[in-house]
Amino acid sequence: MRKVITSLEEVVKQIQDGSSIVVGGFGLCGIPEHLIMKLQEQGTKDLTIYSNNCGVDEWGLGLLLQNKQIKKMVASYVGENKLFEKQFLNGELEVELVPQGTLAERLRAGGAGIPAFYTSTGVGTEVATGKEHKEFNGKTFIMEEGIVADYAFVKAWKADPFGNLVYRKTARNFNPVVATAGKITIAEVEELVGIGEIEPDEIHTPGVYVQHVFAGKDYEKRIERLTTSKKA
Amino acid sequence: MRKVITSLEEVVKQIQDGSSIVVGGFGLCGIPEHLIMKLQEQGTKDLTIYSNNCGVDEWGLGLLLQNKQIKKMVASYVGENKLFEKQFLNGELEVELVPQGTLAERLRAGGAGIPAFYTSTGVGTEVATGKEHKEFNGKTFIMEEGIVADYAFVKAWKADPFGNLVYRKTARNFNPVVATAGKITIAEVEELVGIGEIEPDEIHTPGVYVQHVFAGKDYEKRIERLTTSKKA
Amino acid sequence: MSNGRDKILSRAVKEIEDGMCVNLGIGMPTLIADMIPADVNVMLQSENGLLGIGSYPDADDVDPDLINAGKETVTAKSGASFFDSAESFAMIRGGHIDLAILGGMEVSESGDLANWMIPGKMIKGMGGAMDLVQGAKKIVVIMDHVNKHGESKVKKNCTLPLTGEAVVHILITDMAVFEFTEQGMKLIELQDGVTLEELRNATEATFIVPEQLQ
Amino acid sequence: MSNGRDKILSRAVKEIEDGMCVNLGIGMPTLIADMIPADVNVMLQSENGLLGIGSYPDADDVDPDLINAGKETVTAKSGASFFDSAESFAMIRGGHIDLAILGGMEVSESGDLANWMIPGKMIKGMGGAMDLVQGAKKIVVIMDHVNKHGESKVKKNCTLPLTGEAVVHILITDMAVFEFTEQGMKLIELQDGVTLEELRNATEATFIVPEQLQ
Repeated sequence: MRKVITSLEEVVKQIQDGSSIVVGGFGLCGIPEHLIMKLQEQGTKDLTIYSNNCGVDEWGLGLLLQNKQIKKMVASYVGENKLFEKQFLNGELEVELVPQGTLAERLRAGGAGIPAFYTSTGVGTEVATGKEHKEFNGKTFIMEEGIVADYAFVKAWKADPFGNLVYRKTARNFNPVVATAGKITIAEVEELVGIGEIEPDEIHTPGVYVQHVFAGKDYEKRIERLTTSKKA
Repeated sequence: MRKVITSLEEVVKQIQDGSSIVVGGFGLCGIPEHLIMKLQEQGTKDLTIYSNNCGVDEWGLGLLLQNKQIKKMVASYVGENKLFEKQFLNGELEVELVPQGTLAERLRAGGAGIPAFYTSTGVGTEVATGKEHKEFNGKTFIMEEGIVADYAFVKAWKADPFGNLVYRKTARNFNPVVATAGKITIAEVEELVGIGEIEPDEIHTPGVYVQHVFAGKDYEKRIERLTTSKKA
Repeated sequence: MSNGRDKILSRAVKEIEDGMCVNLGIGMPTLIADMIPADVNVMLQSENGLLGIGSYPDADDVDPDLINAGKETVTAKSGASFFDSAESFAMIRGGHIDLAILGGMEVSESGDLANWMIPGKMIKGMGGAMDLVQGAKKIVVIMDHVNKHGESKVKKNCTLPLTGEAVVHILITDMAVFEFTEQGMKLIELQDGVTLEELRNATEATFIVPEQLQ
Repeated sequence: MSNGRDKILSRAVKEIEDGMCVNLGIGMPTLIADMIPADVNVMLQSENGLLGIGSYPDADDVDPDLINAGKETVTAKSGASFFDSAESFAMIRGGHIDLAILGGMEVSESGDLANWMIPGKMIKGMGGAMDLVQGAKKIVVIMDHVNKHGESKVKKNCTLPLTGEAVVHILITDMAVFEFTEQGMKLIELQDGVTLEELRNATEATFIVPEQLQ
């Protein structure tokens, strides 16, 4: 159980061109900053990325767009990113838009050994095109398939050396389901604590899902929309 | 948001003959003792019960068997209960045996608005009889349907007045998925704390799933197989 | 238009009842949060994993780990819970959210909603809107009655790609409030100062007018 | 038979490697836990919601809220986690458990396993066995080679209702160890004191014998 790594280098360098990667985060909240930057540095190409968003032009997954490393993006919302539009219109980037709840459930299903499930989300819309339709109790549903990727990039708050993870506030978001959906899951965390220091009832992601744990330093945690109360 | 009830009477008396109820617990661990006893006292009949087990002869769901209140039992393992066998052989009790993981997932699916999903569990066995088979990536899976019941009986450790729940150790088991799968979910707990007293990152079941909260007293927590270390 | 927006929001907030769990869509619906009366106790859900959104934080309390679905920094109120995205949409898809109030681009007389995409414009994605319209117990759409060219956004059929088919329960515009029933789209209120004739002229959709509003 | 059981368990424990997450079935497999060498660090999973089963508790530390899948009171070791049943089987079904060691009633030469039901006897249910045999990365079955009537439990075809079809990777009995390969069931070890002829006489199934064991 040698899961703790002191450099991302050794693990990220194993990621081949053409790999698929599921990435945690919602907007810029709870994104695996260091893993993304290391992947940008390494320049791995033709990636298929599954993530709710695609960062902004200069941060998060936007860094991989900038570097033209992404071949296909599967996301629910990509409206914050001008580069995205440009590459899509140029035909440099394939895009699959998936409703947010369906994306979350497809990741959970993939991680849980469920190849497909039915949902009413998207019925009667473009999303349903080409998908199997089925009725249950008089209502129509479409079939959606589970996602399993070569790698999962996860950001957590705390980890122990077994890879048990705890997330903080809404930085949890997609990370727990992403952690289950990678053949190799790499978690970067703000704090590495000793084994047994996380209360077993309070663990969000059991270490069984995690292959590598890295304690990152100097998290930027950029804020997309700083909004404060308007005091009189 | 008047979820806290000081007596189970008022809620349990609304449960009609012929209702379906999902019940948390694994063996006798984490079972909703007071809800079961109140239902026994009330004598509601022709119930369809979904629960991993059916208690033992004198405790847990076994009390409802004793009273001949159960028409149909859906469970994964019922080997601890002699009454069960007797009623089944007499034709007094319908039984549907469901693999444990499929039962857990069917409850989660029902609670999550997923009418059906595919699993390889049970393929090639009696469990697959009459079910839709489908191939994904060359492997065969069967379709299993979500479960939603009229009522859910849940046992938790702590609750706040909004119905946020925290479970303790392996008494968690089926309770969180059961909580999502009832049209009306009743949680009985060992301790009711003030709103805001449970750390938001440590809540296992968000209160949105819970309609009624009851603080029970004098939990028996019977042990099925007392096993201790053999010291020299 | 600001007056129109106020009318819409003031009416929309009346849909929120004590004890509800509510999802407010990004944009105009988010503004409703501040208008909820103090004695109406609700839990606002944010699909990125928060039930119990609080007010915006003071400048000193901004936390990058605590945002809403519109990516704005927020706070969590007492009794709030955090959870992952799969759990969040289990709540939504599973029918555990009482009410969702969403913005609209077009609504059809059969209750179809289009609010995520304009062909030819920049692709953005549907986010959680398609899940919300299928899952929440009640769907209220708020939007201007006509577009900037004066054309009705309340259509016989939507011309834009749909978010959901026959999903809207209540439509609130700056001119009127409609309910979608088995008989069809039904006028239930005219906004202050709007006549039935004005409404008819501004509406492409066919709608039922109950006796007391004729 | 106690000697046979020891042989089975001693051989089975060798399947457990450092760093594995392992599920030990109810009954005989549970006994393996105590035999794992101290330098082999594993996390034992219990399908009722615990990863990291510890030893049995001292009498003073018994906790009714902490049991294993066999409903025995246990403890949790350092680094353990608790979770709900859906999460537990997500781990199992999703292929995150490295190894499951299960008891068997019958194993066929194509790797079918029957271990949950004897027609005509009391119904008990399959518990988590059907999920485990489909989900865990490696399935090891341990059982006596013959039943109390001396009949082979290693069959051409199972006669009892199946738990899973072609799911067994390794079969360990008191007479031999078999591996299930694409070519068929293959003998990989004879237990001490067992001859190939004795094994053949006690086995209904057809199996491949590699050169070095002939």
